Amino acid sequence: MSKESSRIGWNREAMAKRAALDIPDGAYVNLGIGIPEMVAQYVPEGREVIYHTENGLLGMGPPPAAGEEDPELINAGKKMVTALPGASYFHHADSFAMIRGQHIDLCVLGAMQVSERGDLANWSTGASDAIPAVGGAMDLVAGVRTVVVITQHCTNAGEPKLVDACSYPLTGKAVVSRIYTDLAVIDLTPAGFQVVELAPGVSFDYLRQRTGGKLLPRP
Amino acid sequence: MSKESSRIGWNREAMAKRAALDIPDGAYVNLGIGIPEMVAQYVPEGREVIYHTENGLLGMGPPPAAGEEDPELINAGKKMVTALPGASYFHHADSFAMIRGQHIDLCVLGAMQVSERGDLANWSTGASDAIPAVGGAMDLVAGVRTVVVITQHCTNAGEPKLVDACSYPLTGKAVVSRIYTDLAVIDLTPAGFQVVELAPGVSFDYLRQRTGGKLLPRP
Amino acid sequence: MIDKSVGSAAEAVADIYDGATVLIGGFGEAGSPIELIHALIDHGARNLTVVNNNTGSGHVGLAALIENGQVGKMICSYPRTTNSMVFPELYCSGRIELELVPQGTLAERLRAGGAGIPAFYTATSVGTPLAEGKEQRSFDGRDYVLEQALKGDFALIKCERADRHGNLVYHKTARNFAPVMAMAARTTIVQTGALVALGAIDPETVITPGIFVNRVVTVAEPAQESKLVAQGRIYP
Amino acid sequence: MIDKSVGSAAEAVADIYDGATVLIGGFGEAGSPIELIHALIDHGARNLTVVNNNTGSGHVGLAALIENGQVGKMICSYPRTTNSMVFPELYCSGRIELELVPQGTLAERLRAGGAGIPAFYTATSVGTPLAEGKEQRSFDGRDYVLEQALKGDFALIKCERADRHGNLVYHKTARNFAPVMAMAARTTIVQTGALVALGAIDPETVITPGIFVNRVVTVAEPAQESKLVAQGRIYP
Repeated sequence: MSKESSRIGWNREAMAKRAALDIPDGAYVNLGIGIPEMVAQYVPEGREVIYHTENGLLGMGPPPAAGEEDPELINAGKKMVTALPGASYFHHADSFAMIRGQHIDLCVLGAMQVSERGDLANWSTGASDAIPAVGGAMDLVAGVRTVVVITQHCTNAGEPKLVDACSYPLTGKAVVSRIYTDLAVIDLTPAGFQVVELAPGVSFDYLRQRTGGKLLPRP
Repeated sequence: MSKESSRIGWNREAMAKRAALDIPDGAYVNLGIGIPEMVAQYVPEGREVIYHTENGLLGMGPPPAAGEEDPELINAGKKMVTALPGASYFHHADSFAMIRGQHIDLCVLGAMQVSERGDLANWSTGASDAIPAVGGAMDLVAGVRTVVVITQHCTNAGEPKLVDACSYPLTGKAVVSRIYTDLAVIDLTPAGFQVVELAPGVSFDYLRQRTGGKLLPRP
Repeated sequence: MIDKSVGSAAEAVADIYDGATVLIGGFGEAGSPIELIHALIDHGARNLTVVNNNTGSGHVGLAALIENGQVGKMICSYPRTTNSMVFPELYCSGRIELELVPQGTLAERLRAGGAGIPAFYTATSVGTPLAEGKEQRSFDGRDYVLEQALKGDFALIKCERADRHGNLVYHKTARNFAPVMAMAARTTIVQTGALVALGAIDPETVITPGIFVNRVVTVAEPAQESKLVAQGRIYP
Repeated sequence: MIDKSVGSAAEAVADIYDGATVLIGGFGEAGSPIELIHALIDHGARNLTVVNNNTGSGHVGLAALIENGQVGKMICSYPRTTNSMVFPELYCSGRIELELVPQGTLAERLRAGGAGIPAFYTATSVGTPLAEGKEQRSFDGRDYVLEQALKGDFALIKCERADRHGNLVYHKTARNFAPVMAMAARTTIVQTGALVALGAIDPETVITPGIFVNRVVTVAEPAQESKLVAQGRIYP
């Protein structure tokens, strides 16, 4: 936290809040693990958004109150959740039919790298000693209509996560539409990374120094 | 009826009864339209057989009592039926997953022709002016573990329905295991039509005169 | 707020356009969304491709839609049934096209269309005239044909109860093709016997989750096709 | 009479043979048939190929089966989770094989196995290392990989209520892979929280029809995996 607060730009909550602003009323949304999960609590009032979790629930609600926990009512991150009125349960093949069949409007995922063509790497560093684990990420990016990413702009080591080409193994090719980082909101366009909005105190040059690939200023 | 009663061999009820004898306890069975439908009422007491109808019901029961009819509780022949305790409803893709995935033990179908290799023709005469209609027959013969046929041994015109090769368009190739006719019970074997049982008063020669393809006497 | 309910069948089908592919639920009369079909007749969209297991009966519902000249092509498994006169007559005089599909393949092609599977292999129809012109391939020594996904621009289906999110439960064997058609259509239009409060349907028992549904219109007492046929009714 | 109930978990798994492919339900602990897995540990069948979304946690259930050296190969989407130590250690030392499959592809391969579909196309994994060595093909301008059906010799699953025909209903997100695994296995073995009278389950709400089920054993109060892990329990 001290590290984050010493930097300019948005903190995790503000990133989630910014992403939440873009979720339209009535959307069917799948949220990844980490900052993406936080998005749900910031969707502006008056919008009804339906959350899908790929382990078989549509209409997922917030974490349960104390004493109401059910270890068999969980989300894809295996955290306990609730089911809202209007929810439905279904099996895994039906759940991924919703994903693969392009019925989910939006998914919000974390990223290790995003290339200027919208390639996403978020499942493996490719290190030979790592246990590979992919979960539903490849299904989500291949199937969901709009895929956006929330991520710190740079790695802990200060390396850009927005790159000209991903060095890590891909999750999907040309799948990302928009990126929310601590420094900016950026769209993927045929011409490259297009700045949509800069976080308070962040200049285009500051951003460019921390971004791989082609970065375009706001028009 | 007068035509049937003037002939030797089994009548329709006796054919259905003979087929019913071979249905084991606990079997999952799909019955086609016509004589096959009659089989259910003749299954020997003490055997519990579960009937599948491809329009989405497992655990189909007999026709409803007067006043209990529901036009939305029907079988594949679009006749009103009932659902027994332990029944379940499901959609068409799930229903045909049961068929295609070889979960149904037995289906009993009518036939226009059966070849000595077990090819079945029961959906079209191939006449150019006929409206083609196939229903679930091709799915059933391709998917159900054991396919048997109940049919008159000859057409109304006296032509054999058991033939060396079908002249009508096929429903499936090498799919039939056993045939119940008014004259005999016949198995399909690599060597040809193998007589298992002759109806009372029917001789092998009588049967051979009315059968196309290779007919083998009881060993 | 999400509210998929609409005020009338006419409103529900108003944007169905000429040339659209329309998936229509029902196996015979069981599950046939007859009020939505009649609204489509009133609406008048033409040159439709219609997917249904059958072709209707008498002169109401699907048969009436065909009789009204709005259907250019039928995709079905069994186009002739009792009291089915309209389709056979048009077909025999070459005024309507037919794509005959085995019933299970039809259901699976719709499910594939809804599930993002562009094509799959099945043993159904191998060695028959319906496999002609289709790619074949062997897996583990058995032959299969390649079948393509089938999608609709619209689906018209009927259910027993629905809520404002479009969660649906069905009545007995009226369920049949409706769930896979709801999945396979870009716009799914439902007539329901009753619109119930959100939360009134147990989440364990929802058959079609609302994500597959776009519009819901209440038809509390739907007509029974066989009764209309027995009465000799003709629509419109 | 059809009565699929058996007296004990030991009896239910007694014929699982060395080298079998065993589909095990559950997403994390939700739906994990822990008593059946422990019975399989007692039984001792070895060189199993196990299909599960994960690889278990702690030293109970699936993790214990792996730790006991009974699993030669895991087919799963996410082999590392919180409290998952057993699989990573064996994997890193080359003592267990892993086939990594995207979660939706895993579910669909099982469904295909159960539905008699030998292979299907999906866009999932195209352009990634998991598509390497797989046949690719374009439909309507988009690339897809060909994926094969996945079947099991046995499935071990858990449900909430069952009847003697093997009709099943589940509890919330414990449903997950169980229905497709029940379809995909030659012999499906179920542990149920309660065995109820035939007819007690509304036919409209049955999730797994009995045709997909072979044996049902009642485990009225199944252990909760996370509690056992928190207690530091080790099986056997």
